[in-house]
Amino acid sequence: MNPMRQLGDSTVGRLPGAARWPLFLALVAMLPFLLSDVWIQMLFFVGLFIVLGLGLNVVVGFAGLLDLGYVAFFAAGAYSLGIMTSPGSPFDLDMNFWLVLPLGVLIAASFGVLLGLPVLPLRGDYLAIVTLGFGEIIRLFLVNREDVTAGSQGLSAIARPEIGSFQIETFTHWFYFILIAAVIVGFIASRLRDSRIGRAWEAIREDEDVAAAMGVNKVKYKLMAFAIGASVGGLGGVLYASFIGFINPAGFSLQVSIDVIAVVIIGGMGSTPGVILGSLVLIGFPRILQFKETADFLGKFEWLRDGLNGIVAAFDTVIPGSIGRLPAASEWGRELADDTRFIIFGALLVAIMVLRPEGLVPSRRRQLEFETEDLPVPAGGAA
Amino acid sequence: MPPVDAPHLALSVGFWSDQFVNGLTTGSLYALIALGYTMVYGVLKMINFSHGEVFMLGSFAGYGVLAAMGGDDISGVMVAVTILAALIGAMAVSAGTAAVVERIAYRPLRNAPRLAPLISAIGVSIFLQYLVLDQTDARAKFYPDIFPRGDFSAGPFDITYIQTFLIASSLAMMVFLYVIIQRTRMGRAIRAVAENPANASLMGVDVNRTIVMVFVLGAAMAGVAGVLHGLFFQTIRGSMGFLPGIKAFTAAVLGGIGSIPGAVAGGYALGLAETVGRELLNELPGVDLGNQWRDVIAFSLLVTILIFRPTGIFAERASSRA
Amino acid sequence: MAAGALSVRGLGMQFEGLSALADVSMEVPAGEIHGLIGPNGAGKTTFFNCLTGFYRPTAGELWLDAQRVDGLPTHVLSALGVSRTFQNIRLFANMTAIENVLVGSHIHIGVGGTDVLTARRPSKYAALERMLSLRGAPRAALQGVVELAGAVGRPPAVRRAEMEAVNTARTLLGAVGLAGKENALARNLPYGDQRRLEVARALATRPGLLLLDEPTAGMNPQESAAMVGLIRRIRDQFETTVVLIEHQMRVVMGVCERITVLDYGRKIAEGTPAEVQRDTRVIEAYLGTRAVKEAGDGSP
Amino acid sequence: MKRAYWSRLHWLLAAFALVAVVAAACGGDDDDDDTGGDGGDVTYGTAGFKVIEIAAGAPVKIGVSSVTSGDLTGLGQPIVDAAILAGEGKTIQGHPIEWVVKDDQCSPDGGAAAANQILQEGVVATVGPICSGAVVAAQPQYEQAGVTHVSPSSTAHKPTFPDRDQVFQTFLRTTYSDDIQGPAQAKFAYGTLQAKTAYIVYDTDAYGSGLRDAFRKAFEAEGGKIVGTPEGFEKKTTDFKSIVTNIQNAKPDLVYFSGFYAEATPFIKQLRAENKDVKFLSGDGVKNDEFTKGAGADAEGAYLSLPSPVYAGDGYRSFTELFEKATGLKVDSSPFVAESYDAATVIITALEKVAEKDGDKLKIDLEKLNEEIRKVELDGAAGKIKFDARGDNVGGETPVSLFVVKNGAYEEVKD
Repeated sequence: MNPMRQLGDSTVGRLPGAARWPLFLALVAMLPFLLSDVWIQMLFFVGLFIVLGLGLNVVVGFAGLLDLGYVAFFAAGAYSLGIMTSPGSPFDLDMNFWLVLPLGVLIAASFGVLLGLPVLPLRGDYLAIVTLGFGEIIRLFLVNREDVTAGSQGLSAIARPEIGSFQIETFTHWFYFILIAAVIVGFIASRLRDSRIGRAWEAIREDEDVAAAMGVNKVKYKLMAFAIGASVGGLGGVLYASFIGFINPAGFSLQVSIDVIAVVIIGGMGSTPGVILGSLVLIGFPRILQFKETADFLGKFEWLRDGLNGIVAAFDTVIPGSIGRLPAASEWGRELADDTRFIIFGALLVAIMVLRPEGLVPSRRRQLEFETEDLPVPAGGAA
Repeated sequence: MPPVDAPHLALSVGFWSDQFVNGLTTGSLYALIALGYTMVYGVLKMINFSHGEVFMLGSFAGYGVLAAMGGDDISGVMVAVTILAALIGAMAVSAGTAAVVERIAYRPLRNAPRLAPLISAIGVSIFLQYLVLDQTDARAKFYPDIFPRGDFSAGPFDITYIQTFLIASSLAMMVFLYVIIQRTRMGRAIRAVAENPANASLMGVDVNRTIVMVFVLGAAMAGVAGVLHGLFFQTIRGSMGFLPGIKAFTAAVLGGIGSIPGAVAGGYALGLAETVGRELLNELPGVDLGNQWRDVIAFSLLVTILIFRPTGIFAERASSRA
Repeated sequence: MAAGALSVRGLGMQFEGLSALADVSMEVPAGEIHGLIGPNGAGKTTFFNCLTGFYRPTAGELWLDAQRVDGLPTHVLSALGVSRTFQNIRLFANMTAIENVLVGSHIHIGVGGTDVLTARRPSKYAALERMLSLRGAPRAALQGVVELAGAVGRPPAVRRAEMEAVNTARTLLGAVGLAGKENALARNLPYGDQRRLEVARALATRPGLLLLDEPTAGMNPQESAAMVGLIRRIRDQFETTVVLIEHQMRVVMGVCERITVLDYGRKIAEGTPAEVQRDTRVIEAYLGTRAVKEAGDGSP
Repeated sequence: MKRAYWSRLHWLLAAFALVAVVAAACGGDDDDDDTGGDGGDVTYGTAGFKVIEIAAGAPVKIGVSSVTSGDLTGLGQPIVDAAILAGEGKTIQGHPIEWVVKDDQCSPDGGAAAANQILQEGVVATVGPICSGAVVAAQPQYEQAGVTHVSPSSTAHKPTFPDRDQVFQTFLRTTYSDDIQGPAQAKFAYGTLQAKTAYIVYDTDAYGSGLRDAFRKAFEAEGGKIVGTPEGFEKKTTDFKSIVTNIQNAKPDLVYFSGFYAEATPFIKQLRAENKDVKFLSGDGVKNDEFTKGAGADAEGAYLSLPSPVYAGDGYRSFTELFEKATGLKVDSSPFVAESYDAATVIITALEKVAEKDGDKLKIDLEKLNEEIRKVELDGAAGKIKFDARGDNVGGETPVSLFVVKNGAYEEVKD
């Protein structure tokens, strides 16, 4: 949390804190031994959105820039890999995954810089709308420049990574791959936050005029945040394209941007545990609802359904035909995961903003542990 | 898709005048919706992202009224009566929704950081859209085809009755709104709050009530736009709000957000840019933009304007950008 | 940074036809404590905003030592040694005291970041120029990458720079009397401490010219007296020129070596405290029709 | 020292960028065109066929991958219902049939996720996915698991002509691909309708752009000419005025619409408001009752094709009765339901032959099941069914039928 934690004087500070992450990661790394493929695949998507969320968190959480066009960078990464490796691509370059990975990240980053350069002097909501427009332009470009992107027909048989003769192929392999990516991105993000750069971002977020008066180059640091966010988006795109093996423009709609934003916001802006929780709730949970295990579990609540239907029936006799019956309890998960999911999702965004704008797991306010003879540290409320 | 027919089109006067009328028609709708954005922004400095959904609800409300009053079987004088009823119904539903949304999702956030209401608005937008999609099984609904067909000719211009009705009624609504803002007590209150809420409240203006009125007026305009959209294009569906919403926002920005005449001018400008503008681009050598690039034009315009002239192309004074 | 001399030549600032400053000229030699006084709305804060690049003056020139600086972006002015505090305290409320000061020392924590000094004064077509400035992009990008790599990799040089900055920040906090409050959130500090924290943050930029906007506003006489002492000490210890806006005449007369008086955006008098006190136009401006109102308001 | 280090890095980056640019430029001009429609030499990938054992009394599971949420529920749910109808009252050697329905959201990652969930439950075969995007994303998984999947509605070129070298052995479809419908439409337009020039309006999605390509190629091969710029539109578009004005200007003999009824309805209304004469031709995405109902008088005289023979056989009649009774929906208003019923029937028919009793257990060899499904020949609800080596349906002799709207109803056109 604090700029200096690893710097010299505070290794004694909080060992349990330092041990928390390795412990958590070790537990997560055991999951493939406990869960079936369906769950691991779900966890891959959760991991993917954690990566994307951590990237966007740099932009939204650290620097306070609302980016509604994050999907553009995700698409830049995915299509870099698609165009350069798919045999169906109009260029048919048949390049290696490991070569395209940095290239895709670089391309996405340059997209970020190119977009950021002119728009970053804009403030808050204007920036949000410009990025939203940019995201849509990119999608329309993917759809309509068929000579470059193969259009809506999409690109399939996209390259998968190999390490020597070992192919990353099964869901479990991919799970570890995305886990490593998330750890790297998380590490970079936390290092940046605890640096001079992170402080500059925070100052800009708090009051950008004053930050400038203190010598912080607003445009430069906003651009940096944007470029970092875009690179991570690009990384996510490359991984996604390779995992799924097939991409078409329909997968790069505004909805992706909104999902990632929601992951960041619902968990708590600026907070890494928040991103993890947000991704689990928004990306994992709707999928889990459709699982057989969930249906089996809910099936045990048939009695509850009978009871509720009894009440419904009572109403029905008063006003005939007014309300329908509840479906079988084992179907509840699926019903909820259908359209209701988005209705709940929308309501959740509003509720979070109104009731708990700092998110479910807010980033804990930095409490510096300098070894000074100390005033009691004021109770740190989150921003 | 590569160009097919190299020298683009043998263009006639009739072609351009037709495209001009198309642009005006679409532009009228953008303008009507843009009013809601611009008023809310003028007063709260907030982008009401859910405004497109309010427009969509208006369209469905109008459909409900028309269907209830006989649908395709309406004829004669009843056509005028039903359309009027549909317009009123749509205004009521849109305005009511906006008032409720304001109370629940925006008012508690009035002093929150700027991004909070925007995100809340996105939430409302998703909520309303999927609520309607769920209720309609995501199917399109078709407005009854009751409007008399035929057209007026004036010089090179051919304007169908419905286009005339659409342009005329949207202009009427805009004038009506302008009069309310400029000439009534409520309008003065709105302008006072837009200028400075704290001062307005000191001078005895009920700020909360005024803000609700702003939402209600803007939503009523969107409701009218919803019915006109239904009557003209005939297809409506739960997901119809997003694109006109974002384009109307573009129109509002184009005209200088916060300014009511600006929103109207911006609406027409965007409508024309998408139709006449695209064809003009196609006149350039080597350019061949199909209809699919239309949204790209709108979005590029949005991005460009926001970058180079965030006060709008019609705004003469630099003010409302905070 | 050594104290800087400020030279203002015919400065003017117009807002949509409203003239906030007109033809203001003044010279502040290096190392002077200079007062800027005048009734409410005289244009004092506007003057500061022009000096720090918050506004771009519509007329006139600003010179810092031998360099013309009007129209430069805020962060460049800061790098050139212009620093300020704010009338209505503007701290980074959710950061701790020491973090606030560390932001002040931002450009002095060494990794890259020298590009600020080469920035040009922008013309009317700022947006277009930003696009054209792409020529410098490779260098800027490289610098950015270096800086990012430094932050992520945290090599010894960066650690050292950070540690130095932290030590300096502690010293500064001590100097303004905030020792021991490093970890308090800025918004939780008492009012007087917030004012002092703003001064410490401004000092962290190592200014040659320090602009203090009503540093004693809202303070009781004892606190004010302490602030006066602090201002003198700052000038001597940190070798900086000080320009301060002040309403409390006792403070102004006690600490300032020379004073400039503004009224309705124009300079109406300049001189030593004694000279200014005798000036009829100053007396008129203060004791004229608006004197009653001034008194009623207290110091805003 | 520092300086030297950075300048070296600088060069490295520059070289890297150069490589990328050159690589991109080199790859630019070789264009592989595999659009040939021959089903000739086909090599299969390696499918991971297994033998599945089903315990006494346990159900035989069949997957259904379709859309059951969002914008396309109206398309996806009837397809699910129709597939399930095919198993009504049937058992596989006494074992009941259980349907494992999963929502693939019509998207690539949805398709892959649904495939995984379906496969986890130990299905022997799957109906779907119904969207080509989901099919292409899910094919590798089904192939790996050796589970045959029969799509009732994926008409794109790609599923049976994949980007990779080998064809997917486990994929089949009961509908006809765009490669059959497009040329038939072109032949009809140029020959029967005597249209020498055509104007193309298409949905920019996979279906619309795929069919557009098939039609355009065939129409130009026939000798016809595409006039004007092909105009694309996004789904949910309602404003076609500008396109209509361009059509008026280009004066084509025929307007070819490649898309769905939801957009075709406002389009034809806006077209007919300006132009009563130009011929209108479209495909299976438009031909249903919603279109004639929504467009009313303006739909009169519109030509529509279906990639299946005219529904007339006994299979169709019995299915119609069954479907309409079960769901309350009209068969004509829900595209691909008959194909879905057929896909399920094909699977069940083959299962009945392949399933072997092993004590009180049931053994199903997925490889044999695949072979058997490929061999199936059937008079289905949507016509004759027979698969070629790629998995395309080649059963119908005239697989594409054409209709004209007359008095609000579809009337078949014979050439």
